[in-house]
Amino acid sequence: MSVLPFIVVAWIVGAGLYGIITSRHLVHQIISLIVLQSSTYVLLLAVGFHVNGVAPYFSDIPRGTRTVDPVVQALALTDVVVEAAVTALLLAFAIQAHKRFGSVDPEELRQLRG
Amino acid sequence: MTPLVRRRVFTVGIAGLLAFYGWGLSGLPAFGDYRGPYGFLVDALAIHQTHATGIVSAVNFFYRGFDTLGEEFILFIAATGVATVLRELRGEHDREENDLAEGRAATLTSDAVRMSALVFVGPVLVMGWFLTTHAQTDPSGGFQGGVVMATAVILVYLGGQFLVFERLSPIDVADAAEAVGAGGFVLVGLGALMAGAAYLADFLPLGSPAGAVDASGTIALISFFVGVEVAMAFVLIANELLEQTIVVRKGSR
Amino acid sequence: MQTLLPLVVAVPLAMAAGVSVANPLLKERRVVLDAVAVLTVAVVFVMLVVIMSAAAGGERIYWFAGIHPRHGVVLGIDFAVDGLSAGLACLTSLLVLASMIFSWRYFESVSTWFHALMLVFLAGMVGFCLTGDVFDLFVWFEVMGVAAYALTAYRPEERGPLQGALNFAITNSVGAYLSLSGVGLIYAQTGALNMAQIGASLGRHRPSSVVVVAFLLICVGLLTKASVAPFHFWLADAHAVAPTPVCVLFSGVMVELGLYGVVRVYWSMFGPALGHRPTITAAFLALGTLTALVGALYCFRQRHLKRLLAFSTVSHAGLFLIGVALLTPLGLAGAAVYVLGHALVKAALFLCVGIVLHRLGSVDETRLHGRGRALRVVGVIFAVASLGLADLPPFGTFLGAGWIADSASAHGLPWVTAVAMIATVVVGGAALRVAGGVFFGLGDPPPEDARMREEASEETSETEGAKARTPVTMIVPPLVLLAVAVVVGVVPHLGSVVEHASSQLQDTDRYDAAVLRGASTIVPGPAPSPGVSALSLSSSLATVAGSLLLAWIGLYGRRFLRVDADRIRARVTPLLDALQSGVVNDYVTWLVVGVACLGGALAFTIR
Amino acid sequence: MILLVHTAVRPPGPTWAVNALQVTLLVLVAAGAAAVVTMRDPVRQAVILSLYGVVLAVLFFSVQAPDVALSEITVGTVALPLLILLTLAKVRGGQD
Repeated sequence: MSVLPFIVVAWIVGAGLYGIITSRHLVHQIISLIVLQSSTYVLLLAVGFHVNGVAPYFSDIPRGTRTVDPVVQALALTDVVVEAAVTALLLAFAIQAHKRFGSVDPEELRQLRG
Repeated sequence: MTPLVRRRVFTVGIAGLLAFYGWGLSGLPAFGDYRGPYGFLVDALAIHQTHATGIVSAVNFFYRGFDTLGEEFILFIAATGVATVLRELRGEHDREENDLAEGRAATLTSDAVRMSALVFVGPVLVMGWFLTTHAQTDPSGGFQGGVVMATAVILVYLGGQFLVFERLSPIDVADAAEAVGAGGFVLVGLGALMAGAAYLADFLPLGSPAGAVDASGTIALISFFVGVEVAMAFVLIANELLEQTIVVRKGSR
Repeated sequence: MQTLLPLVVAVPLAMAAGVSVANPLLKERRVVLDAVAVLTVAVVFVMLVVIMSAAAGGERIYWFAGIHPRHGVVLGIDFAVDGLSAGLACLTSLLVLASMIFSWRYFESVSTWFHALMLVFLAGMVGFCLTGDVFDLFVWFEVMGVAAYALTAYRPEERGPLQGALNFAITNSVGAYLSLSGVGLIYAQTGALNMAQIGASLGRHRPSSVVVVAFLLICVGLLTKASVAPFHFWLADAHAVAPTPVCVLFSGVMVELGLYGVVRVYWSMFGPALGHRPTITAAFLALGTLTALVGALYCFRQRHLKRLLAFSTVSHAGLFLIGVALLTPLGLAGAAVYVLGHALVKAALFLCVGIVLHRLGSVDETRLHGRGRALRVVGVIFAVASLGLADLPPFGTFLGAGWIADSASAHGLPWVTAVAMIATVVVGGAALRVAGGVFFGLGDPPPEDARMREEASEETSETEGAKARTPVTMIVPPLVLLAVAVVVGVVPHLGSVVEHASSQLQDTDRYDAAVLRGASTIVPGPAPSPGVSALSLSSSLATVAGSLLLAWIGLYGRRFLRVDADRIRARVTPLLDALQSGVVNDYVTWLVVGVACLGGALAFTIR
Repeated sequence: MILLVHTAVRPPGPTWAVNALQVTLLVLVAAGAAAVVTMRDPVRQAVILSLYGVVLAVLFFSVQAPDVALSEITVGTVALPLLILLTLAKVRGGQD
């Protein structure tokens, strides 16, 4: 079962990309991008996991206890913030695109071509 | 490409990409077998060096504080970008004056509804504050706390107070507060330079014992600024989107 | 000196926050706001010049929070600055300075947002150049990315900017997340995020599958930013619609920063472990060639001036990648000088187009034909800069292209020179055609194209209608940039300094020692300059002649080639349009296919 | 929520139990990802995204990352679906 997390990571990457390329709605596309990014959290946390490790908080456990990797958790936190920021900006673009084009279908945003 | 062609091309491409990615993943150490050394060394040193018992916060705000600085500014600039993109454009306001009135009527909710929303505001704010100020001990910090505090403010909006809020124009205040939060983080770093240490070094007294609420010098301070920045950034973003939905409702018939 | 290192990022960030706090005071006082912003950028530029001159003598390492490595294990984040990274950061701040001055009178600012966005964009680019930590690289990559997305959509009252920003943001985000996956893989393998430590840990063992996959995935995000085919589709959409002062930065440095990232990642982390230099060279040469030719083709058929320049950037990005792909100090030095020369020339060209848009209210080559005659100075700048784009000696572009060609022929790859010449001739020809037609009224106006007219007709509201005269703040920046572009080509020491910096960057062992063990790195003085061979001089003259000829055909060709040109155009246009479709779903599909092909190539050759 | 956090910090029980829990959660996450991208109605999609966020957060608790789990709940389950619904309220106005 120790490969399952990594299979799930690859599965999420595939699902996210599939959602992006088949999307006919900008908001759907943005949500698919969120799914794609969620694969990186799972990857990072899977990489730093240790079977006998506890969460890295020494308030109520003795020092020297084996913990899971705190570094990947910090990276994943940063990643979540990036997700929030990018998503917010993309949603704003989607609102304006809807006003200008009267559509939120990426196939119908046809101002720029060639 | 037509959607069908695209899907076929994609099928071939994604098969290759996943095979390649899977080839890489298959070479990793097994799940549950983290081997360090970065995390182990941080675990061993963090309590002594920072007096924080929450090691993730120690990494976020001390060891990799420079990352977090960049991360805060991603959020800062996203809020600025949302404000830029959704700004009131020339002529947009006049054209939609009728909708404006309609939108206002729709948001006048009863006092009871408002009150019930406001009941939640207090506890949520307190929780956000708790999370923001316990970065060094608990699984929390400015980021989570900031989002929770922002949620409290958004609850007020959703309770029908949006127009009251708009009239008081606290958005300028939120704008300034957000920038103060982001700028404060930079200045904490500069403070370390002034004190003769390296940028973002922990130059404040660490406090004792390890794990106290006021311990860990700059970690607590940075977490506070991050909390302010994040809360205000989310409030600003939500406010811009709400303004689009409620006030500038184009196409509502 | 050491204290300056964090300040080059902290100062613009602090000022971005500062102008936002002071928004109520500053939004009605444009002069103060601009003065503050320009002064900030100027200070950053000066600091970077100091850093660059110090770093040329050996790596400068700065440990944030004063956390030094212990026994070769890094706990903190460092800035590891060498000559090339400092030079690139310096160039970045120079272009930001030019475009801030240019935008002073160019458009009205909305609150302090434009200035805050530009300052954070600058900080992101500088942080990206200087960092020595691979996750930190991703963070600053995202900082500049998010700032760039927002700047692209700075005029949301038009359709183009929104589509451009969406395509830009979604494609680049996909690339960035794949890069982050690569970072996760390499962290799992080595337990480190510091590039020097990762490099030392990978050592010279046979590369595992993790290393190969991590390398490619990290490169995908960077190559997307660098607009390398088939990851390049977003570029023309974004560059054509962003405000002109921002285009200067996109084309001048942001794309090149993506390539710098590949260079940094390759030499600081993966190079020794991957080995298989011929395979890497072949893969990158193939990508570079494809990019250079595709960009040139799309460039020449454009009538929309900003889009034309955007595609020429794609083509040049391919040429830079070819220089990097050779994996030689001379090739990298050539690419570096090429980037420098190209950035200055391209910035001048974009600023000229900005003036044309400001004065004449259009960017449509057909409609502008001959109307630029009134703008004499601008016309001359544009024409000279176009010649610079075609590698005219003594522009920096000439030096860079020459070294890449020399290094390629020294390694038995003479066809590289031919590819570079073809791409340069086509791109230079397109720019010279615009110069001749728009500014001097030569030849026939190109035929009306309904779609391009529609596309170009929207490009008017960047400025408030047509203006009677060009403000000094708009004419000086392109003039100065062009002058600098000539000067860098004739500075006698430039060549040796850049080549020295390139070998410094490629010396992985010394980099590791400097970062991990704090070894003082006094680098021996610059070797004598490689100079310019007679071959590259003659080939660059041939390129310029070819460009002039092609421009002439573009302007006068319809008088004797009428039938053929139109029929070819009718045949080719639907195909080319179908590829560059403007639909982001397609772009991401090509990105996936590109990763699959590259991954397959690497997986089967590196074992 | 604070209570939840503190329970997660405690050392885990026998290894096999954790594994069974993790396997279940991983399968749920995979199913959730597929459900989110294949749902074509954005409003329902936002709701599923919120549920997906919950499953991810529980998975993160189970791999001893309460910090990330907490931010996944606040961002992925509350803040982002909220922003998405606000956007949809605007975007759907002119459509259908």
